[in-house]
Amino acid sequence: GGYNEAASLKEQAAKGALPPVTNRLPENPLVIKPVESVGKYGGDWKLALVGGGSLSHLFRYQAYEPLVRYTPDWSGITLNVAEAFDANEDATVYTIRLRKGMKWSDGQPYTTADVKFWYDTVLTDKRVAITGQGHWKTDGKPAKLDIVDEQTFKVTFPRSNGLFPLQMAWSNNDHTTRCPRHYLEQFHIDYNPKADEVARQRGFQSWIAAFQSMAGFQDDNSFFLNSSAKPCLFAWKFKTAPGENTERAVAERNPYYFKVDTEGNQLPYMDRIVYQMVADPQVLLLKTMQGEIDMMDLYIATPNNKAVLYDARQQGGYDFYTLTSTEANVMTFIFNLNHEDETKRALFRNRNFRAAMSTALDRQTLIDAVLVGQGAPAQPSVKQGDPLYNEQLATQFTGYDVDKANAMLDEIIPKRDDQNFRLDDKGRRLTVIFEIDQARAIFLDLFQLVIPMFQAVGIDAQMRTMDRSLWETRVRQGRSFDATAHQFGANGGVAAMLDPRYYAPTDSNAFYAPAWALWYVDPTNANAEEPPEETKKQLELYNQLKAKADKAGQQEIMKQLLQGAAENFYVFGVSQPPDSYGIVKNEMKNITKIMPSSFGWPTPAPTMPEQFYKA
Amino acid sequence: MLAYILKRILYMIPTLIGMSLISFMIIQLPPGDYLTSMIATMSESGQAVDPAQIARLKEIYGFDDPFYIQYLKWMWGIVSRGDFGWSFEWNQPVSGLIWARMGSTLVISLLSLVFVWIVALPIGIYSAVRRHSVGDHVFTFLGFIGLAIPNFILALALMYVAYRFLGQSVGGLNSPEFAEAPWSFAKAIDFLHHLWIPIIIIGASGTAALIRILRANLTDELHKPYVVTARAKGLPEYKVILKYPVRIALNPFVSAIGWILPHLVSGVTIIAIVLNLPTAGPLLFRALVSQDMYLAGSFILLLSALTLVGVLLSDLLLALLDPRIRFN
Amino acid sequence: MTANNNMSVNDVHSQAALDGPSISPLKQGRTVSTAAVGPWRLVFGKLVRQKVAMVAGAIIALLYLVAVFAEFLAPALPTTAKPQYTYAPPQAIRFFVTNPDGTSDFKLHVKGYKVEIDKVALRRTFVTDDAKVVPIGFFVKGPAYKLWNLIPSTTHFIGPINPNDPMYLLGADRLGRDVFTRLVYGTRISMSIGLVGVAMSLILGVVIGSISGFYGGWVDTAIQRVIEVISAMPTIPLWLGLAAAIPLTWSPVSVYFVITVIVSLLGWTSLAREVRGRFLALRSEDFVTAAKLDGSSEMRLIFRHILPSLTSHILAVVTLAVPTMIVAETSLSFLGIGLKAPVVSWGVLLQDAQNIRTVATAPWLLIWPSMAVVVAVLSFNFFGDGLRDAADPYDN
Amino acid sequence: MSDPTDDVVLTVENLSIDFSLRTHILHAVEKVSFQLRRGKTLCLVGESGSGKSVTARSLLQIVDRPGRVVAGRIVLKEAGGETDIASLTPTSRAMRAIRGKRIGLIFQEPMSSLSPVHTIGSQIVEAIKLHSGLDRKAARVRMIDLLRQVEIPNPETMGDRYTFEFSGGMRQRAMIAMALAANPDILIADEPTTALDVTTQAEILDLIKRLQVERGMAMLLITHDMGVVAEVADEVAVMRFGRIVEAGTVDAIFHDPQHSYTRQLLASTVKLTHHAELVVPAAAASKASPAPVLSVRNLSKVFGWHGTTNTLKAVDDASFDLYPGENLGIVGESGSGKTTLGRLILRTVEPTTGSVIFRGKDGQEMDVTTLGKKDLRTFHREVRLVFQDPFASLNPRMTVKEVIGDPLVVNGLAKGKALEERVAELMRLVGLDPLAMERYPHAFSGGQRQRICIARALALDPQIIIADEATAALDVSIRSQILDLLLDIRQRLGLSFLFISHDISVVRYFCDRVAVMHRGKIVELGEATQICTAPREAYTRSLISAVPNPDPRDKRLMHRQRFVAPANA
Ligand SMILES: Nc1ncnc2c1ncn2[C@@H]1O[C@H](COP(=O)(O)OP(=O)(O)OP(=O)(O)O)[C@@H](O)[C@H]1O
Ligand SMILES: Nc1ncnc2c1ncn2[C@@H]1O[C@H](COP(=O)(O)OP(=O)(O)OP(=O)(O)O)[C@@H](O)[C@H]1O
Ligand SMILES: [Mg+2]
Ligand SMILES: [Mg+2]
Repeated sequence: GGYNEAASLKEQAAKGALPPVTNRLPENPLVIKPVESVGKYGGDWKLALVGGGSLSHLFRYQAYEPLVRYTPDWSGITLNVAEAFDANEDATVYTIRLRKGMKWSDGQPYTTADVKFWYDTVLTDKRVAITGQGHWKTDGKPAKLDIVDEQTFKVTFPRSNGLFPLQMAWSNNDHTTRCPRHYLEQFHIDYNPKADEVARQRGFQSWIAAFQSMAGFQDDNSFFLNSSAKPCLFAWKFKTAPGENTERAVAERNPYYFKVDTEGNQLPYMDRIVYQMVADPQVLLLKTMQGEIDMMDLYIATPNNKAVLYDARQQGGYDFYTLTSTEANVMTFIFNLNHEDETKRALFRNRNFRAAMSTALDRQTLIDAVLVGQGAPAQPSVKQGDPLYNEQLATQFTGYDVDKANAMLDEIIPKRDDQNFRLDDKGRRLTVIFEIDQARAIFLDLFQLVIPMFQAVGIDAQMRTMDRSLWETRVRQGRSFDATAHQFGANGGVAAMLDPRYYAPTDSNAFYAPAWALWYVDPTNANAEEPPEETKKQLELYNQLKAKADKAGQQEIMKQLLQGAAENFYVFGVSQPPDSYGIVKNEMKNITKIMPSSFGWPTPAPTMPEQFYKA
Repeated sequence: MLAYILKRILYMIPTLIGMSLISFMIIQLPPGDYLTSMIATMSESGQAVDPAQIARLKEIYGFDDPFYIQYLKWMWGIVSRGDFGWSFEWNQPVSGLIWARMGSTLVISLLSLVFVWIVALPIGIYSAVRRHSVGDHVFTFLGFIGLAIPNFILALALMYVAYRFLGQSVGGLNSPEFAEAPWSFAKAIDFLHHLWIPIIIIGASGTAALIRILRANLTDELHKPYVVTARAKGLPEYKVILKYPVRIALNPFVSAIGWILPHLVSGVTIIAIVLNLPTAGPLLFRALVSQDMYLAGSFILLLSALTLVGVLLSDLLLALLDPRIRFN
Repeated sequence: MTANNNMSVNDVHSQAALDGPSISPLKQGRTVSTAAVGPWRLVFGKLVRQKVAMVAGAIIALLYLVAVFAEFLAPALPTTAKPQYTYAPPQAIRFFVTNPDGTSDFKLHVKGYKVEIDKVALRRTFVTDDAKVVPIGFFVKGPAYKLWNLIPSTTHFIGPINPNDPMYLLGADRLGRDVFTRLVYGTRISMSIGLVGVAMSLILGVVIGSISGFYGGWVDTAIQRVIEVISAMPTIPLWLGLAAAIPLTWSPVSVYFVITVIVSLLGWTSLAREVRGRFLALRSEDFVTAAKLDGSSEMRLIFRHILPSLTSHILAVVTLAVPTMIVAETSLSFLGIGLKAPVVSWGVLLQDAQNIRTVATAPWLLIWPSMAVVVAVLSFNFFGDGLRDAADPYDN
Repeated sequence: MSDPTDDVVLTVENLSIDFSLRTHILHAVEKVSFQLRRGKTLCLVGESGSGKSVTARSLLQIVDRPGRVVAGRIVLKEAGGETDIASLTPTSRAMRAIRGKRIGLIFQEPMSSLSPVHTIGSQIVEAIKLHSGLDRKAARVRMIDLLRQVEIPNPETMGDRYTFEFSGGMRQRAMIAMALAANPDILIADEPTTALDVTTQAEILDLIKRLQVERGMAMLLITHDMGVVAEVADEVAVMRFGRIVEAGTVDAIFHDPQHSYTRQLLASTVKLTHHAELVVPAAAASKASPAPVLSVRNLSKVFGWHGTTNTLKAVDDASFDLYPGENLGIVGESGSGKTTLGRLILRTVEPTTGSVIFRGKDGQEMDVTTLGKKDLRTFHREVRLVFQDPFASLNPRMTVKEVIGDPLVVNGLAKGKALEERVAELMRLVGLDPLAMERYPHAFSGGQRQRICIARALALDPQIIIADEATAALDVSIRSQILDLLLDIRQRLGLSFLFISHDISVVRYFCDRVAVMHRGKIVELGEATQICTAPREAYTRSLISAVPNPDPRDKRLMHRQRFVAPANA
């Protein structure tokens, strides 16, 4: 059919520098229905990144092209790179078909060979030892990959893996669409015997380091680093990648992008994405107020900043969009149930202790002071209105009652010292140090108010703030912290099943029980600890959930899991997260005005930035 | 003289070794290494981490070597190949990153130095000559206000002013529209528009100290007999002061020039973060926070080495200016 | 014969005294006294005559009084947050209330607020409510505290007569805490902790600089190299490294204290260089040789004979270093390695104010702590200036 | 000569200068009047601190800060009339035109009066260019010419040298060249020869005289050396306590003094031309052949790096003995190594070669050059030094009580009340009022300071005192009193003096034997009277002949012999 393209591309095609658009598009391009209207070509999407370590946020703007992607409302998934994505009855065999004639951004064909290359060199190559992609494994073993033809491949699991499609759509979870064989071959010893030499020329110690770095799968941040030479399938590809310049990064339209709008215009509409690297969020805030940013929510959209952003709408030429919260709670209090200290461990594992602490919180005050009254007292849970809502989980122990909290604590740790602080079983003052990542400003504010509340019931609660990386080291890898606070998790729908961190310790994000999570992943690990029966039951339920292929079945088990979570009461929280916001320039069109806020559903990528345009 | 320079250069070698060792030690002080923060980020996005793989990565990065082996490897790379190591965070050789930022750092440092001198010299001279006059008190007061207001607060306030009342694009050294443009007159003007805030802020804290020291030194010199001699020749007053006591009172500043670089880099880091300046400070700060050890270590080493050179240069300059030192 | 000789000397002496250079008193009626005055009396006398220095000294004394009696002087507690008053602007103290019949009475008070919540902009807007009179008084009952963590009391120097009424003389912060109270409490930490570091780097700088300059030779060369290494090192990596290396169980105040101490262990170099330079010049002075010939030990030479010549310089350095430490604390807080909440210091207050929201809509959060720092810094400097001028016996 | 008033170039009338001090107003100069005439020299003599320098400075309006001209006129004759300098603003153009151009000033302290960071030549060139409008090249030629005139050797190269590369005498001469740069009508020379030995002094006086004759310059010469006055003055004004107590022709002042102070000055001067009469070396009298208390053998000191050509033999193979109760004088040219010799004996400067044997009270001998730190300290208790510069040797931050008491304290000899009493006793001994013990050094006059130093030297009851120019800074009357005091103390305490001086009359008065030093070597050693009256060595003869005679009717300097050193000595 007659496809249309951007003027600049048309020019190049006319000159012969590019093949004609029909040849660049796959035989069956993905047709996108614009949110409002068919747009026009041109313009830059001006964005910013704060700090060097936040490159993973690029997945939100530029790099969400999995085989299947989430729908804009996060109710499920829809086809994207894949033309077809089929599962068998018991979710053990998946058959996936790619688009014929689909090409990388340098014009090379994208085929099952690329998938196979990834499978061989990344997923299963022990030398390279790149981690992750757990959804490709059951019982720690990778699924089997069968290449049927250039476009078709089969993934076979030994055991049912019903969450596989949902997880494939999770942000950054789909390596298969980001591993250009023809480019990466040169760095791998199996494909290029001189790979070591190539590596050394580029300053690497060995081909392994070079391959890891060039593939960029070892961690979220490095995928984009210095990546302008790496072909991709995204709507925009880097011309100046982060790292090649430490001040700004620029991505330009991909002439081979595989999507068109309903009128046959090749997407994306906008010419470029321009990122400024900003060191401090306050500068970004000013830049936003000045109108230098087109659409953003990260870093700036805090409750505290809303007032100034609101006042500057005129000058900045922007307005707000709504981000519905997907997090389980504004802030979750986490006690270390696997504490090294025996006395503390026993105490923290006591459900009544946690319940008493929860009862000691005056949630309404916290909500009024920090959230400007937005929010409602709740524990980390699925939100009201969601089919999975569990009232007990959401509301138990949210009533503020100092006397009751004291009475509950008196049953467990009645003794007090001369300053009226409670003593633990060993006669030591019960000091609970909450270790907090200092970048989370809202936590710091909440804790300033929370600490006196805990002290009022005789607990010597203290807060230590620290840099993010130190916090990661201490809390995620350590066993010696008393307690911490965190957010995320999920409050409903698909997300709750994919990220049940506060309902069962399924992965290392379950800070309250790192040793149990480890046991779940790898029972043989030296640091793993066998969880108690009721937790084992939760984990078993999650295994069952993963094996279910149908949505109804998954929901049924999830309900049981949530009820178990209510009984276990691992963690407690403050409030249901209020909706957040972002700013978008008035000239930006085809923007979805209400969308979830999440990393897994990489806001706003599933609302299809390729069809954004500037009026 | 030549012997003296040679001797000083020889002395620099052990000093540099000491510095490299200390820089390496400092960056190893925090628990963990780059790998731990990398693993942390990996887990953040829900990836499970296999301990065996961690061990492999450690080996590849050389993190399981003992401290001194890592240090020696690093030093050997620098000495034998000029290779300062690998930046984990930026996935690049360290040297490219550093040199890119060093230029702007030096430019900003030098410009603010010039600014500070231009402002502080006349004021310092005035304050010394008219000690305890109203003008002296006013300048002292203003200078100290600059010293007392934390410069990041000043930076923020000035940026807000620039945004609110001047409608200027804030932060960085160029407006977005000029970021990719080649150098032109308009770009230079835009550059200057961005430069005044950092220069004023860096200057604000520096001038007070300079004024004070100059005032003190000059007060000591003003009543020396050789000044009266100059006056007795019939020289006009301004010449008397500029040619004789000021010349001598400046010596301590000349000898301090060499030490300015580390102060500027440390002092300016915060401002650079707030103002989003592409200088060494923020990059060094990031590298430290993320434990990007070779980047951080090389930065520290390079700054120290530059300082040493600066110290040598300023000592030589001083000898050039003050014959008493030259001939001792 | 001997007596005779002595006599003649004394004769001339007394004759000279009789017929000395002519002098007259400064003012009519004032007696002329050239009698000896003790050194400290002299310094003090000169200091008193410098008005600026005296005012500065009085302010420093006042600041320390505030630091000592913070609990009593503050109208509230630094941690008490009232969500309904987040970002409440400062109130003016008023003296008269108008009665319904038109007469006015003297009554110390502030006006209450009318509060509205703006759900879209996510903020509370405050309007002064003229109808709401919040009477305030001195020595009022308020929230309970323990003075110096020992003496329980509820009496506050100033406060609203009804403890539940809002009184925010300098406004409220983003959690509805009283800025005035926090400023008063902040004085305590800000004016004390840095001093230890100052003292330490002072002692180290003086001692090491003295030794380097006094002995010269290889001792000097070695010390100079050490100084080079230390002072060429940027400080930020050090702070960060140390901050991460200190055990977490330590309280924030002690962590900060330790970092301060360690950094002052490295912060002596500039003073040492200056002291050394002066020593190099002074050690060959005749009066030092004279003291050596008198049998003074090296320690005595250094500390009794040479160092006093540096007092003015050292005094200046100290008075500069104290405020520098106060300012440094705020910068460190900014980097997240200084003091941290819930500790209250001026630096922490400024760190809290370090955002556009405050600059744009709540400038009082920025202005008052900045003012406190500025006033302290200026006071220290003017006082130091005065002290230095006064300590110089040869300055007129 | 024609009408004397025609010759007057400057008239000072009733000049009064006040210093407003902390406690009182000091009238440093009161109602001073004098006139300067073309080609004539007016000498201003008087007690130290009598206001001579202040008067001189007021002529150029450069009196130090608290000082102020409160009354009087300073009238300068100009081509078209008269200018009252006292009424000009110090920074005005008119005043600047007078400075340097009309009135040249040679400062009292040549050491610090020149900028340390500019070459001597450039400082002179600046003065030339300022008033003559010559270009740089021409100014430089003139500068070299000036330096040659003031007898600086190699003026072409020396002009590019810095102050510290010049010896004291050369600096003084450079200062003179600068003052003469713009051909002033009036030259004010403020003690231009205090720091110099008699030979150098004589040469400088010669030079000034010659220039004065050549240019018809009027000169105001300030000095406390009555010999110099007698040699060069036409008129003399005697100052005391800020007032001119007597003025007249040089002949009238010397031969018909009216005021008691003038007479006292002259009497002291005459007294110092003879050897002290009542002195019999106590030890020498009692013992036939006493063992020397100090034996110096082959002592040498080389300054500069070894092995390079840049070395200087400051002391060259010096040997002598000092007997108990003896006063040994050391005289010689400036820079001949006198101070260095004294310091070598005390080892505040380490000798290069040679030995110093000291015999203690118990008769035990020790070689000072090999002593350890501890023994050296004991040695320093027995051999004390009075420094050449009393002010510099007093710690400005210590009271006199602390200064004098310090040796007692560190040697653990006295404490508290006892210390105070001992200090008071010492002060009384040197004729100071013990009430002043809490004062700082700057509150004393030069003579009193010198006496403080002597008291400190005496505090430990030493055997030897090395007195380095202990009376150089004093006017004659005070000087003679101090010398008498020392003689008296020697007699009572039985100690020996090593008396270093450039003032031959003082040496003759005070010493038993004299050693003459020249370029580090002791060239002659003998009885004081013999050296002063019948010197054997050529150098000594020239030295003695350069001593100015305090009698204007017998100007000896005219007949002095120049000593030409053997080449490369
Ligand atoms: N800056 C000053 N402040 C206070 N008093 C001063 C100052 N300068 C000079 N005087 C005093 O003025 C008086 C005269 O000093 P002047 O220097 O004229 O003495 P002089 O006659 O030159 O003595 P000398 O022979 O020692 O050089 C002295 O009593 C001195 O103490
Ligand atoms: N520390 C030193 N370094 C180098 N040369 C020195 C040093 N001290 C003295 N001299 C030189 O040694 C020589 C003798 O100096 P000294 O001070 O002993 O002379 P002096 O006889 O005491 O002279 P004056 O009569 O001027 O006091 C001089 O030429 C001097 O320049
Ligand atoms: Mg004088
Ligand atoms: Mg001498």
